[in-house]
Amino acid sequence: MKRRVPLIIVFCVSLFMVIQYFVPLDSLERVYRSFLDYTIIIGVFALLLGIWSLCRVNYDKIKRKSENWQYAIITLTGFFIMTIAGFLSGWGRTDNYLYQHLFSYVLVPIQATMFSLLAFFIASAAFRAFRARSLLATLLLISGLVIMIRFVPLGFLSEPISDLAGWILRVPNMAAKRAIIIGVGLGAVATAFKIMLGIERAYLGRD
Amino acid sequence: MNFLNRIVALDRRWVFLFLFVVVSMAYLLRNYFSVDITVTKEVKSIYDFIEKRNEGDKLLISFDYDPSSLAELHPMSRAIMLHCFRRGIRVVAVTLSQYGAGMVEEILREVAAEAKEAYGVDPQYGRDYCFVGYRPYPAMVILGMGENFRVFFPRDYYDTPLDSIPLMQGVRNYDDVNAVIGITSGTTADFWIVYGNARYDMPLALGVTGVMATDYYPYLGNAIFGLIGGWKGAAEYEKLIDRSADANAGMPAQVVAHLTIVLFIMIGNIGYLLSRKSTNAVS
Amino acid sequence: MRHLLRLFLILLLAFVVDGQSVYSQESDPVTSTADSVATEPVTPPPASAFGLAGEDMPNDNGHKLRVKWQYPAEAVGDITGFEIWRATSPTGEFRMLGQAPNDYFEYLDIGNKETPAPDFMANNSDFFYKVVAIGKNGLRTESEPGGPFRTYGQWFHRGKTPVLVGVVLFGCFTFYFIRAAKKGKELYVRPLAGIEAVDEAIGRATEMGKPTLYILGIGTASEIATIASFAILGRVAKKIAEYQTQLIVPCYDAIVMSIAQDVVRSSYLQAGRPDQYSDDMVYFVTNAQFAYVAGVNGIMMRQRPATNFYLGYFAAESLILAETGNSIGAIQIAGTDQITQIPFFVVACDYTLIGEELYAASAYLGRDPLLLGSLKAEDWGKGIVMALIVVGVVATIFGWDGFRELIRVNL
Amino acid sequence: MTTKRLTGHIVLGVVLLVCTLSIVVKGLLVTVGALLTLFIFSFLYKDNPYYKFAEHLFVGVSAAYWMCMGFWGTMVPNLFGKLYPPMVGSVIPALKDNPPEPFMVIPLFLGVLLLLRLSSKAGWISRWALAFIVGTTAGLNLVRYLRSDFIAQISSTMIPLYASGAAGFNLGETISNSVIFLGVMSGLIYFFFSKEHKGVFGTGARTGIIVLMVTFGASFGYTVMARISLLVGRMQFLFDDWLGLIR
Repeated sequence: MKRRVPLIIVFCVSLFMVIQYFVPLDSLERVYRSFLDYTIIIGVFALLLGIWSLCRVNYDKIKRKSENWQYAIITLTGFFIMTIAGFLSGWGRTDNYLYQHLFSYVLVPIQATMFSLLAFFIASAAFRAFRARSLLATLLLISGLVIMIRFVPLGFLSEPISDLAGWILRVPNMAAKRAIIIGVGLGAVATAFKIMLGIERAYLGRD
Repeated sequence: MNFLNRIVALDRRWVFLFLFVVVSMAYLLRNYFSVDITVTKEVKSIYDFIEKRNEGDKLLISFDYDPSSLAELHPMSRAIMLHCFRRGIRVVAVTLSQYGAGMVEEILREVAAEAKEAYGVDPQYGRDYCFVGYRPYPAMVILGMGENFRVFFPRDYYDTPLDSIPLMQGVRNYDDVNAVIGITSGTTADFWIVYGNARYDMPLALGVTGVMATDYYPYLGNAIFGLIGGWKGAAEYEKLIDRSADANAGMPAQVVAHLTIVLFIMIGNIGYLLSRKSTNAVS
Repeated sequence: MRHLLRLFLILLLAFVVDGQSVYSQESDPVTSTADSVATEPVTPPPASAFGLAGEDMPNDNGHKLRVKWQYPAEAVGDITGFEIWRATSPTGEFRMLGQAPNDYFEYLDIGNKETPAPDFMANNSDFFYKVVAIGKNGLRTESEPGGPFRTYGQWFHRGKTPVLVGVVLFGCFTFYFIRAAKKGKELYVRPLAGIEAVDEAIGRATEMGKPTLYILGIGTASEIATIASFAILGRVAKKIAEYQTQLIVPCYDAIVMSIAQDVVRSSYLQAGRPDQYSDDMVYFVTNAQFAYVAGVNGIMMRQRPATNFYLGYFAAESLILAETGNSIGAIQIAGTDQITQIPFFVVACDYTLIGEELYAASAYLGRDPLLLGSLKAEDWGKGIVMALIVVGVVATIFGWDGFRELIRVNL
Repeated sequence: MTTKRLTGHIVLGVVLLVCTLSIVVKGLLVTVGALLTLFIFSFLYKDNPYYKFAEHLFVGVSAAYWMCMGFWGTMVPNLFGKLYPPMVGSVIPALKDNPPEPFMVIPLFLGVLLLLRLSSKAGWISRWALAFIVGTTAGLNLVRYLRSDFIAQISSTMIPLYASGAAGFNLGETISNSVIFLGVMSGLIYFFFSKEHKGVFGTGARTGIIVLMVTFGASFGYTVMARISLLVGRMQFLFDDWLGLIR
């Protein structure tokens, strides 16, 4: 019961999803769309589990006074204020001052700044890893440099470099990406098969 | 030896600091810089394509991005449309991005005004450009437009029947526009290639974000005739139409940042090679 | 298990046979031409549209119909375009569907599939059409109602045949090699550096007395990469339980968190240390990409893991994570099927599983013959792909384009 | 140590001064946004209380944000609205008169099963809901990958190795096509799992990894531009919107 029922569910649902792809029947399509809807709704229920986990972990931190417990208070305060803000305007509306401004002046700037940290990390990663240690590392280094140098005005060299960069992007780049995509495609199909047939069931736990 | 080792294992925070200072200086002093931009073939071919058209020819431009990618894609949208208006090419605009419609309407009006100010042309809605709006399911819309634009867009954004718009009279599908330019920030670019070009074989060019660009280079020459990638592409286009704007303003920072990174890579490698030599000598 | 396999095979077979029988039935598209009486063109134009014909569109459930008509070429200049109207009976109420320009003589009627919609089009039923020519002088000339044109629903989407062939073929390979593996046939797999490093990496964390961080990426449970990552997490967690070190699994998605908790819990059970598991190891951070990254960065800086795993679906945050992990000196093993992020992992991590290698990792770690068998099937798949490409290239050199058409998917 | 501390105090003092000024001139909100921006940037130097503050705030607020989005955007219209349409009449009037859809109790039921996970005894039932999700995924992906990525990539690799255009034999194109062909083939060879990388096969795999590395370098190099754009975007916010240095 504990193990078999989930496996049967997986098999039936996935078989249905495969069949509906080939059979253009309205009834199947309707079920297909409802299935997708269901997964989204279940996802929201799962979010409650996530929230529960978030609150518990942070509450535990505060209770146990573990390291940096003060910051757990900030997380929980932020969470509850935003939640209240989300329900402040009444049924189905979030257009109040608090919610909108928390979004625009807290979420947006932090998010954009976190994202922009990438500019620094891409520089430090390049500095550290682009070293001519081996043939492969050297190839990585050279092709990276060729692409980056396109930006730097180099006079008469600019044109051949930009041509070479274009060729790298158009030819080897395409070949490698295709090989990866074909491999990923096969691997994904194999994994899907394994899940469908219950060979791969790590996701169900093992007890 | 000691010095070399220190360079090889330089604390990354020096890289961060240097980059920060250099980029902020370049940004603040952007007006005192002029960057010589090398125009690439993939951008030039779009420019040439538009340049070779006759007045009155038509382009379909699809703005498939939402406000979150606005900063990266608006500059190229502006540049292309300015070019079209200057040359008297008619523009049919569409968006396949859910949050794109308001933004596209705005940029169309802005660019029309800019073209009037800059080139003395006066693009009129309905005659020189029109905007048919947004429909969901990009793949289906792209397929449907290959049959007839009216399948998904019987009326334009302002609810006027397409046949009442002078520009759209006699424009059935991709056969009646000279090319399609998709300015996109997501998978819609793939849809344009797979469902648009592969199926209906219309000339297609793409404008994409910098991260996406490498994925679309492989299609150059077969599925797409031109490609504009991120700010650099937009700056090139601005240079081609001889009108420096947003993308060019960011270029000093870009060039300096690239130069910094390249420099650091060089220093790191020189240090690495020299230090390896000296360890070899010792051993 | 065997029964399950057999059942599946039978179902697949039945399905193929069924699909094909239907396939042959509807191979000739049903076309019926209405013998509509063409009223003589009134002078002055517009002239009446005539010769209405309807054609069912294939590969759907009968909600699409292509309507065609003719119009005298010399009169086309006098009209601005056509309107297309539809009704369920010749005398019934006609509804305007859309317009076509004056030099366009067909219209694809895509009806709505749901009943309450006004443009609903029932499948397997008859429809009547009317075309109205709109004169430049404002005169409207209606054609006689044409019809009945019937929409047919199909049971199999013919354009998808290559996909079906692919699925069946690949399924057969998988069965075959899994059976072979079960019978005890030794299957060789080449070593993967990233996999071989797993033991060493966990061992290092144990020696240093530091935790191991496992990131499942920012995919939902519906990404294949995430599912592959669960399988690896199971193996890793078991080793960690055996070595008795600490494991941290901060999650981005709540469903992923739920599944990961199950996986880790049962790994600890398998290792014989169920008491050491607690839900605090696998917890939810937040559902926003960069907030998650900020949180994980904090975990790295404060808990100082000695080993980081990044396996699953990753987007732009890949490099932020990998660089922060590198700055604390952790051994990093990464793997993703997201092509755009692989370069960043390759540059910033010690080991990277590229694309397909991520999916294969669980088979490598578990050495389960069933899973190894499917790797062999993948290789055969690749072999066939390579053969197809070679044949295709030869075919194009000789200008035989039919071969490419053969494997084309028409949606 | 003391000089470091002194520098710290000076930096803090300057920031505080600028903030006070900016609150007066530009208002509180922009200043908050700018401060949070600086807090995050401070992580580049090292982990510190300011970053910790911003990080924890961000985690809490974003979790609540997504919860509200999930509730108002999915739960209400897609579940409640379908089970009992009048419930959402005030929000989405169009839904009010739709007939209720009794089948929507299925996701409700599965969702509740999932919540049972919180109970230690009935927790195992929650796997039914997880199985439903995983099953949908597996089935969907089985065909999805074959369809979109796979077959299209194969057919577009079928290019003539010998290229000729209007001007006759085209050497450049021929070389490019051959490189593509060899690149794809050797890349695929690299991914073979059950064959030892030895002999001809080994050469193929080695070529494959070379092509992969060139590609990775190129992708990395190209992305620099996009990332710098993000940084310039933040500078725009800090210098123009907040400090108003330029305009």
